[in-house]
Amino acid sequence: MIDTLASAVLAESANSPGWFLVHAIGVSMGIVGLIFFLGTAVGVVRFPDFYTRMHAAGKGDTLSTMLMLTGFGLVMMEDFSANSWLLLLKILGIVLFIFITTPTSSHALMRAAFEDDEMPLGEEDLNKLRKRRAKPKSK
Amino acid sequence: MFEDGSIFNQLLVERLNYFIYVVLLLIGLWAMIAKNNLIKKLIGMSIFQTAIILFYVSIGVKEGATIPIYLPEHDPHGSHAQLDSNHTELLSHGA
Amino acid sequence: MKKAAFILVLCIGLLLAWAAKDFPSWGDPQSPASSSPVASHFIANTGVDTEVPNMVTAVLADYRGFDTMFETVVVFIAGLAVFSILRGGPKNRTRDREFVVDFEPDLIVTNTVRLIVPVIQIFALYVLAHGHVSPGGGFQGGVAMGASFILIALSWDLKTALARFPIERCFTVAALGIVIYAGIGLLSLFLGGEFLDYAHLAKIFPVSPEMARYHAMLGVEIGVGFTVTAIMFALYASLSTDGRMRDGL
Amino acid sequence: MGLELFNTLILCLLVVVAVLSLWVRDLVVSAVVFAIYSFLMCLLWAEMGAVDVAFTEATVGAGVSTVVLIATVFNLKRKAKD
Repeated sequence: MIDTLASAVLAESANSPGWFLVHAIGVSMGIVGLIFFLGTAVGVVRFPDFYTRMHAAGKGDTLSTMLMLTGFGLVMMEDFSANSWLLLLKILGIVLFIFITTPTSSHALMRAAFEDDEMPLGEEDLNKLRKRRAKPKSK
Repeated sequence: MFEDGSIFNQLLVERLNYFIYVVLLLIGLWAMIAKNNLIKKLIGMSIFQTAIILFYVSIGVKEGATIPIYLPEHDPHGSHAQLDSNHTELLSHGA
Repeated sequence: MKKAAFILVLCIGLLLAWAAKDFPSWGDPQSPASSSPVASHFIANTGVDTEVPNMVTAVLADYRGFDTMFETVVVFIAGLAVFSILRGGPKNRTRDREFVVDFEPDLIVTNTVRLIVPVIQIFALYVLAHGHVSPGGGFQGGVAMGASFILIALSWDLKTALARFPIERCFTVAALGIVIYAGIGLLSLFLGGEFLDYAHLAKIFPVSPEMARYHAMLGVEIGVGFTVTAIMFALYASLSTDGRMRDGL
Repeated sequence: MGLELFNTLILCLLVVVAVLSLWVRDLVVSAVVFAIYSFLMCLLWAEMGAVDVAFTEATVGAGVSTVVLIATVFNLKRKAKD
């Protein structure tokens, strides 16, 4: 998988020499973003209560989206022409927008849950949950 | 089951868009008839509507075509006469 | 009832699937829809007739302008109907509402909204005005503009949003949008053309007939944008408060 | 090939999400799942090249209609019987 990606990067930067490093940084930022996104998805499914789930969703989603978009912007850089810079600038604008809005939306969701008397899990609930999760394994 | 010319191949592989449009249309129609809740009926109607638009877009889509916006290099005036004779020229430009 | 519906739906589905196998395969450039003379005419002549790069906008606002005008009227009537039906109900009917909203506007949310609402509104205007050369147009820009007011109502409360855009003014603005649209059509009628035949506007404006169509399309999109903005906000305000315009979401 | 795979994936997800939005009893969940349906539809249309339709679906379908649906459910019973 890494081989195919590396060859894709090489083929990509063959027609614009000198940009190999920038494209490689862009692709690796995209890969790191995807890994964080996987972590977000796993966290949303596996965490026990609402607050921890929103913790995973809010943080991981913001970081992974920002990384992927910035990586995309770097991959799209071909030269120093005005068009390239404009594209990068637009993508950075989207990154800024996401950086502002996504944490706010997860904060609003958390606050709504708090107002709705959604309680975080206490020690006893966690112990119960551990027992319930341990049972199928012992079978 | 999926050999050339069988109905499964024709529907599920070559014409998946049309098959999904039929399925979505039926889901929407069933929701509109059988659900009692009005919000569910509304969602069913929206699914029905998007299924019909999916059908329209699916019969209009072309392999390897661009989006229906002239790019600067297309220059509608210069290529007018040529486009009249063979309009697919314009649309076979992109990926 | 449900069984009868299921059997009916299944029969229709079998018929449709039987018909679906005769459709042209996906992406076929020689399919009847793609090779019809109408499609080739629009693809070849849009740029020559109207100077508009985006064919969809040209077809929507110029070639089929009459259609779009009454689509705008339909949006207006839908908003008016929702408003009238909800406003006209019995005053003190009982509701079993399960949500109770009684908390202060949140500081973080309101400050973020203060930051991004201008951005959303400028983006909406960009989408509206740039609909000729990129995807977008009156409907999309109007919806984005209406969504910015809905965002204000969601983050503070409905009263704050209604202070900026009162519900009476919503319908004035919506009607104004239709008047702009129909006015451009009537202007071209009085200048000797047909209704919504924008090329005749070149007689009073110092532009070529093609550019007259280009700019008239922009005016028409602005009319659509007015109507859609106002109706989207009026729909939200009516539906979230059950027509009373207070105690909203 | 890549686009066809993408197309097939979205088409299959569409059916799943459409059934799910009608299946769940909670109407707020139903509205949110319907927003996912609209977003998938938007992706499909952007991929097919119908950019204006995709833009309309993104703003109207996934944006405002979800808000309006939830605002309507706010005044109704949240749980549906079917």
